[in-house]
Amino acid sequence: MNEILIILFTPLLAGVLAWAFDFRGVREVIGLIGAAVPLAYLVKLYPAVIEKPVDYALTVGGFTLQFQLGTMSWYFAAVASLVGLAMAFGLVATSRSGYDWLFALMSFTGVLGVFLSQDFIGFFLLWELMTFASFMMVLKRNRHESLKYFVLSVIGAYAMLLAIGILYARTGALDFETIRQALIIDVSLGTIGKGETILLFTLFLTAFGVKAGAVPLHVWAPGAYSETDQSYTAFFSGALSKAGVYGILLIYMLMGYKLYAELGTFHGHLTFAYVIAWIGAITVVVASFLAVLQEDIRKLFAYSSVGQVGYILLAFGVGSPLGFAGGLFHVLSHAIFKGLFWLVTAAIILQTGRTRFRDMGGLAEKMPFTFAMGLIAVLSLAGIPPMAGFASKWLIYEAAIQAHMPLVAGAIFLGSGLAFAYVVRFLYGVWFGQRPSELEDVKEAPLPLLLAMTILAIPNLVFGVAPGVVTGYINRILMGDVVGGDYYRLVTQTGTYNALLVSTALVIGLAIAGLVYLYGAKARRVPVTDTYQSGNPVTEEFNLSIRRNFYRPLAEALEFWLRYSWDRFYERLAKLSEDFADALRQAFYNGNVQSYSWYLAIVLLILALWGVL
Amino acid sequence: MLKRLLAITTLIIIGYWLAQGLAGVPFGQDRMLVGKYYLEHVVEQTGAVNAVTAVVVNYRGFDTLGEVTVLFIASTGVGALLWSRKKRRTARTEGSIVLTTGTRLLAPFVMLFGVYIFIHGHLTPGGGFPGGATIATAFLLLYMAFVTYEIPHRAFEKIEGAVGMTYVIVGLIGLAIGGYFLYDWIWQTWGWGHDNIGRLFSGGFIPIIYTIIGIKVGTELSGIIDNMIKEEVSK
Amino acid sequence: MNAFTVLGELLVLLGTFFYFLSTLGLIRMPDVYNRMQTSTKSATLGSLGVIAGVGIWALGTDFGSAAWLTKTMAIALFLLMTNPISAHALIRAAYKRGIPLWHGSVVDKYAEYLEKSGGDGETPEGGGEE
Amino acid sequence: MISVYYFGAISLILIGLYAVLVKKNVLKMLIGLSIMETGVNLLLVSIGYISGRSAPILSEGIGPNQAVDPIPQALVLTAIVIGVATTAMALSVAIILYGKYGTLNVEEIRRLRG
Amino acid sequence: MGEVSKASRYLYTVIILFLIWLMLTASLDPQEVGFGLLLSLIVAAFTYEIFTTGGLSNLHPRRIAYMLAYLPYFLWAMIMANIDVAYRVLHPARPIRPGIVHCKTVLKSDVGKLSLANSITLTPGTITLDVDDDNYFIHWIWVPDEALTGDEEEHVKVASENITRPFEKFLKVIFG
Amino acid sequence: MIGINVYLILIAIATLLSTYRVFRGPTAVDRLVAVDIMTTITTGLMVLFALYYRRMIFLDVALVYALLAFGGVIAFARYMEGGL
Amino acid sequence: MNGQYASLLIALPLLSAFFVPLIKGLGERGIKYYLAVITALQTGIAAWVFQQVYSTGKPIIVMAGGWKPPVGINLYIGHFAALFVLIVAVVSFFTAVFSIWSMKVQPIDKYAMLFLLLMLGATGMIATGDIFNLFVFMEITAISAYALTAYNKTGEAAEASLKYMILGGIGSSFFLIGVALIYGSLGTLNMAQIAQLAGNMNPTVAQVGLALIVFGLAVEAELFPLNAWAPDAYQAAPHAITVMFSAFVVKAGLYATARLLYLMQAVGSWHDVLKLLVAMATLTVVVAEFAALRQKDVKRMIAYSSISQVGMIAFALALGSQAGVDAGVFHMVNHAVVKALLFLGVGYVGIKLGGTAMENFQGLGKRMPLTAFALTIGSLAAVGIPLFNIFWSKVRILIAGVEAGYTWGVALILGASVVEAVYYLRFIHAMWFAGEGERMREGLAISLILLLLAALVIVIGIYPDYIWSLAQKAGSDIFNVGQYIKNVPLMEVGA
Ligand code: NA
Ligand code: NA
Repeated sequence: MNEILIILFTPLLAGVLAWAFDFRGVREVIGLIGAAVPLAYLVKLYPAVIEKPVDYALTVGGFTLQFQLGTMSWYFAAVASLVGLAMAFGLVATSRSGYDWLFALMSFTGVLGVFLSQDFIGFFLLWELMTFASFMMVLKRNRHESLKYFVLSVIGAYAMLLAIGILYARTGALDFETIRQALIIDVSLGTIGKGETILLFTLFLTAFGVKAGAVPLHVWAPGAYSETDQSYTAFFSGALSKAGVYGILLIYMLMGYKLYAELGTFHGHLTFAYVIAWIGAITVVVASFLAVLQEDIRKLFAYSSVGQVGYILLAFGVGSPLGFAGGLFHVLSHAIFKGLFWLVTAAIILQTGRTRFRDMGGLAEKMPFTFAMGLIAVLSLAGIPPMAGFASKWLIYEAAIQAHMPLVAGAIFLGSGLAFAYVVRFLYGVWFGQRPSELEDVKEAPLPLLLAMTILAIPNLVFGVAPGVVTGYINRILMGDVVGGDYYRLVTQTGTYNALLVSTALVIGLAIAGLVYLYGAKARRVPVTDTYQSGNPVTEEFNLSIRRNFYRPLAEALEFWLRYSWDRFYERLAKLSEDFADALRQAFYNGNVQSYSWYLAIVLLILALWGVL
Repeated sequence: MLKRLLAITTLIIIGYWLAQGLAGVPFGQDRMLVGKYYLEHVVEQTGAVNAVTAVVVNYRGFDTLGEVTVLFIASTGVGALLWSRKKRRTARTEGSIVLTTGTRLLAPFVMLFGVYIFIHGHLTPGGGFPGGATIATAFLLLYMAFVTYEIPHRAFEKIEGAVGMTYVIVGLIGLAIGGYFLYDWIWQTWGWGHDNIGRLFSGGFIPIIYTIIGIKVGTELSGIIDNMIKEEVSK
Repeated sequence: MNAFTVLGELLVLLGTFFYFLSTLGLIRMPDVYNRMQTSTKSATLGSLGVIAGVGIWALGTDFGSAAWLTKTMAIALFLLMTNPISAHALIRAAYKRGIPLWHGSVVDKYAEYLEKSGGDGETPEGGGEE
Repeated sequence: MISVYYFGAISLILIGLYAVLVKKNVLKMLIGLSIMETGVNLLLVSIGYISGRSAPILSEGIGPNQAVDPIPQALVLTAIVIGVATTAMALSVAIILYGKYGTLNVEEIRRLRG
Repeated sequence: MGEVSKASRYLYTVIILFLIWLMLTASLDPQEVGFGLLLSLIVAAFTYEIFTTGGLSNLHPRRIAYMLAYLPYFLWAMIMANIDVAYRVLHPARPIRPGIVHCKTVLKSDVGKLSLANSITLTPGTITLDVDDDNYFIHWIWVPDEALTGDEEEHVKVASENITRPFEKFLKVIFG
Repeated sequence: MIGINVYLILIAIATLLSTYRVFRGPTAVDRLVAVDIMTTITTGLMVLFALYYRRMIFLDVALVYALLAFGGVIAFARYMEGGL
Repeated sequence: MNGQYASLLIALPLLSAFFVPLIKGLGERGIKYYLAVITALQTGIAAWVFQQVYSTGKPIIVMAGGWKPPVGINLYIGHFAALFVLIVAVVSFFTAVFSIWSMKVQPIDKYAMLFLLLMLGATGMIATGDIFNLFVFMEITAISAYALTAYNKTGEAAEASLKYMILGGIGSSFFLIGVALIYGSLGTLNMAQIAQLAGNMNPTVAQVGLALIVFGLAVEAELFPLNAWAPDAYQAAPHAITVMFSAFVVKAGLYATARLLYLMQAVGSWHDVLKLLVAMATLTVVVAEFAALRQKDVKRMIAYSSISQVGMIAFALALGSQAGVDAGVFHMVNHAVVKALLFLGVGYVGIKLGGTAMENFQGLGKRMPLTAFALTIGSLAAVGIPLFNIFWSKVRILIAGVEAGYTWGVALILGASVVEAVYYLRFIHAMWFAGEGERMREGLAISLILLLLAALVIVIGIYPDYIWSLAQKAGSDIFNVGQYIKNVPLMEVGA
């Protein structure tokens, strides 16, 4: 049995088995094994992959499906497998249904397949498998959101299919390597014109942008991420969205030269990369603003996820090796911290049944371990050293500065600020402050979920303290010394980040703070009902608290912009097209056979005119 | 009014187009290819002097089998659509004695003439379909004259089916004897009637098939008439 | 050119002339009843003329034979029998449909008869039952 | 110059189509269809005609070189029967329609639409 | 005449059909004649019951002789009818005075009545509109003054005299 | 020899006149009467054509035609008087 | 065994249809079982023919009457015909079994006859090698289809049948004009000979003739805007008949269009006709998908979906490339399976629950889980989800489309497919996630058929290679005209 085949299809097989033997215990064991195997085999294959790529080919329906485990696909697959394993542990706690296991693991296979495919048929097949499975996860819980996700996914998929078709028609190939070479040669041949190149780029960008949740194709993401099992969202947002990001890299790999040749540069910067960078920047800013304004923790993290993937796009859009390095690093960091976030969220929802800030508070005491995990995630996301999130963001920032893209760099800053704003609210709103009386009996999350969180928390810390481990591997992917330094130190042309130093300082600082907290004055407990403002009861209209409309002033400031909602725009578009469809069929299929005879006569007339003229 | 104008304009353009196409097929010219072959070989190959008949029944017998089927479908379809458990005629005026007596006198002649038509199909214009239609006319006249007249439709249906089967079986005998479906085994294998060309007993299986078709068409058309005239009795 | 062809041609000419006359009546007469009066007879006689003419004419040609005559006679007899029947059926249909007589008509004994005999001549209900 | 037979055939086809396109009564439309079919049949036989030749029945002194093309005539025989069959079907459908809808106006026979 | 034997009726039908066959084929080829006889026998078997009630008695020489005499008589009447028609059609004033008159017939047999009706239809200015029992209703293109009497019997007498009587003397013998 | 043209012209006129009646009506029976006349004329025409083309076999066609036309006219007539 | 015995494919349905009046005494059930037995027999013959053709790799040329083409009419049972005749027979067998249980409208004996003759018509259309014979079989198919459409004898059924008839009548008349023109120009009706001589035709005649033929066939092939009859007919026909319409009747029309199109390749205006057809096909897909979007009646919705798929097949066939034709044939097979599944399932539900309105399907997952499962598989396949059979043919079509330079067409079809995805999703949602209901008993035979078809969908989806190889052979049968001409043993006639 080939290892690649095992890596790819064990999760799917496990999913099917878990669905077939849908008994408590059995399905969980099968599912966990299925989710663990890919990681295990990836680890096992690591030495081989470092040496040279591992290949595997499969023939289906007259098409040859090629798979390859190279340095880059190993990286993406490893990230996905890590999150996938965590998801599996999470599911043990949060799900009671074989249906969930089936589709969660199916999407696992899909994601791995996308990363490992070396040709478009396999890529597309597994891409669709991944989409379909994740869609089924949403469909079970919310038809409206699933429909939105579905429609956008289908649009993306068909855009990709069309692009694949065009590429096949022009190059006669479906495998990446041949296409890449053909497109390089085509720069001199010129069979693919500028228009068609732009079309291809747009189609791929649409296809991958949807999955990555890039603005304005992001509208499905908040709903889909929140309307499913939150353990699964860890994977959905942590790993599955990376498929879109991976696609952007694919554009570079396959078409980079061709796009450069056709579109040239803009202000000394690759034009097409510029587009990607700006899409990333806009995604970061828009999603971060929207995240700040959410009242539901699921929605908050959903928007946050969108924003964070925007960072990666932005990094890739910079187009420099350092940009790629930063982006790739952020793929890992985002996967682990956002995965962690979603698992924490899963724990909160599982234990409290609440999702909105206004219903929560003071949970740190009740769920200390979960709180600790949440804290790690918050620090990592907010980009506070020495977490993995800081290292990757720092690299991205450096890359943007080096590429002389101040506005883009500004977006990174703004995004970070906003991220800080919303994680602070999460931190305080959920964990600290007054605890609603209904939440007195809340217990710590169950063990599998805690294990799941641990699986993702450890790399956050490890790669935060030793980012050089990751950058070392990324250098291998990029085939060059892009990021210098050692395990603890990152060195670029313009700066150095010593993670060990920062960590040491932080640990000392925390120790001092802890001492102060432990030995300082005790805080006085105040019941929720005791909240007064200047001696007057709080009015409903303007009740600003950390848990309720905390950022309402911001919302009011942004009122003009908030009136324009992509969501509503799409909905209106959908309604419009449905109305159009209705009008069309009522007008054309009007039931009168005489009209129908006229259609025939008109076709004859057209034929006649065509013949006569 | 506008619609009529539009229709006329459209139709004139279509007509002009068709005429243009037809201009490439000038009227009255000899452009025969397969047709010429038929004319030259029809007598020797099929024993029929009527080349049309030979084409219809023999060379293009497959079409004719299809044609028989089409009529069978129509008869079946009409029977199915107008089917009801209780049907009867609902005429309001009786035929006068002129019509009834005229029909009595004419019907036997018409039937005989129908047979004459289909039995001479290989010699004269005509054949199974006109012959069958003639026979059906006899029944039509009976229906017209007598307000209570009804064909024995159950028997007719059975005859219809049985002669249809006979047609296929004649074809299958060809397959068994000559190796080809619808092979004219009478003329080509048996050689029956070779010295009779131009007389009644010639033409291979053409008279047989035309008899089948004649009976079939006669019963089918009569059945259609029966179905269309009678109305459902709602109680 | 012989007696057969001459006679035949003459008959055909007469026949076609009566065709013309018949349809002229169809145009000139004021109502359906009178149209039938003029057209049915002439058309039938016209046909007899044409058909018999052809039969006789053929006897005088090189290709003709007695068969021509018998066949044409068969057709002629058929027309002689059927044409008045269809004329009768048509005029009866016209009357039963209630197409009024021409205003210049002088008498309608049929209407009187129908009135006297009670019904309007229609088959009593149930006439279709066996 | 187009032959009068072709002209007649095309005219019949167009007249039939005109009835289908303009007449509101289902029966008239069906008559239109029949007229069209007749036109097509006329066209077929006209195409098979060869000037100065006779019916392809090789008796009474007519040889292979004096006969017109037998094929179109054979085709027309088939086409006529098919036309009859279609008409019969159409009429029985019209009978049902009249029974169920109480009208034969096409503009009122449109429960199925959209 | 219900007592006429079936055999007689059948045979009569066969004979008539066979004669018609001979006329149609106009051939003495033994194949045709033999086959025609066979067919006549078959078709007659199905149809003799409706075809005739009188059977072979219809072939009585006297009847045939009268029939042969009737034919020229009738043809003459028919030609006269057409000259009359020609006159009415071609005359600019269109001299017509139509009406429906009532006649009675003495004929008993159905075939006789049919022949009378057909003869009337094909001859001077008359068409048989309906036949009910022995009553004939005739559309007459020129109703003479004598027929326009209020007295029903008188009317029938005049009309019959003019319309049915001339044919009846032959038809009475031929068809009874 | 008068020539077939004279006959054909007379027949053509007759056909035209009856066609006029077919279209003009005014009653359905009027049209049917005209059609009946046309069928009779056509029968004669067919017989004439048989002679013209010297094909006796065409006479059968004329008879079939006359017969079918008769059946058709009777059917319509009976339909119009409510006899179906 | 002698290849001429393939004529049994025609003889058997005919013989057995004619036999029905003689066995009326068997009663309703008896006749229904008889129907199933005959279709099973036909399947056997078709399987034998299929095996013959695919094992020898040579077409069977049935020469009716023993006349060599072009003197006689020949059947050409090549790779395409052998494959599709088998599909026709199998689907007929399934629907016959379905009819045993589903067909309630009297009279059953006539239903059985028309059923067999519909099958015969499609078989003949697919098999014939003569253009006028094609017309005859087309009419056999059409007229039995008219009758069967109206079979329920409701007002709607009659209305649908009337529409079908009028449009079909116009189409077939103009088809025949086209045939007349081609015959007038070439003096032959044999398809192989027409292909051989097409290049010498008067260009105007060829253009008009080809356009008319394609026009006539396009009505049967349900191409926009000539397809207005189709949704009504699909909706109003008895469920079993709708299955046949969608699974093979329309396919026969499509095949005929493609066959004649490629035979006439040598005609000057050929490429223009292709372009026109591509445009019509694309519009067919788009309009039908839009029309399906908000349907309240599931049967009608699936009817529109079927039309759109048919449009896609026509698109593929009109591309003028080997890849396109192969893909089109592949899609034909897949569509036959999927639509048979869907219409059977919907019909089953329609009868069980008294109608095919969308409300009846709510909670179907709980009431009739097996049927709902099968319908879900069918829906997913129809949408073109990977690992279901339609995906493969759809991809092939799209690639072939882009290759042939019709990127815009592919884009439009893909856009329309989004719409398709939406309504099928709503349908799936209605079945599984909306409504409640008591569990009902599901019949064994029909469940087996549904599961078999669903399994076929998935098996082809996972392992499309075999069917794809068949489709390629069948496709080249249509595309490779030179080979077609060579395969028909044309004899020398005339000068
Ligand atoms: Na007459
Ligand atoms: Na007449």
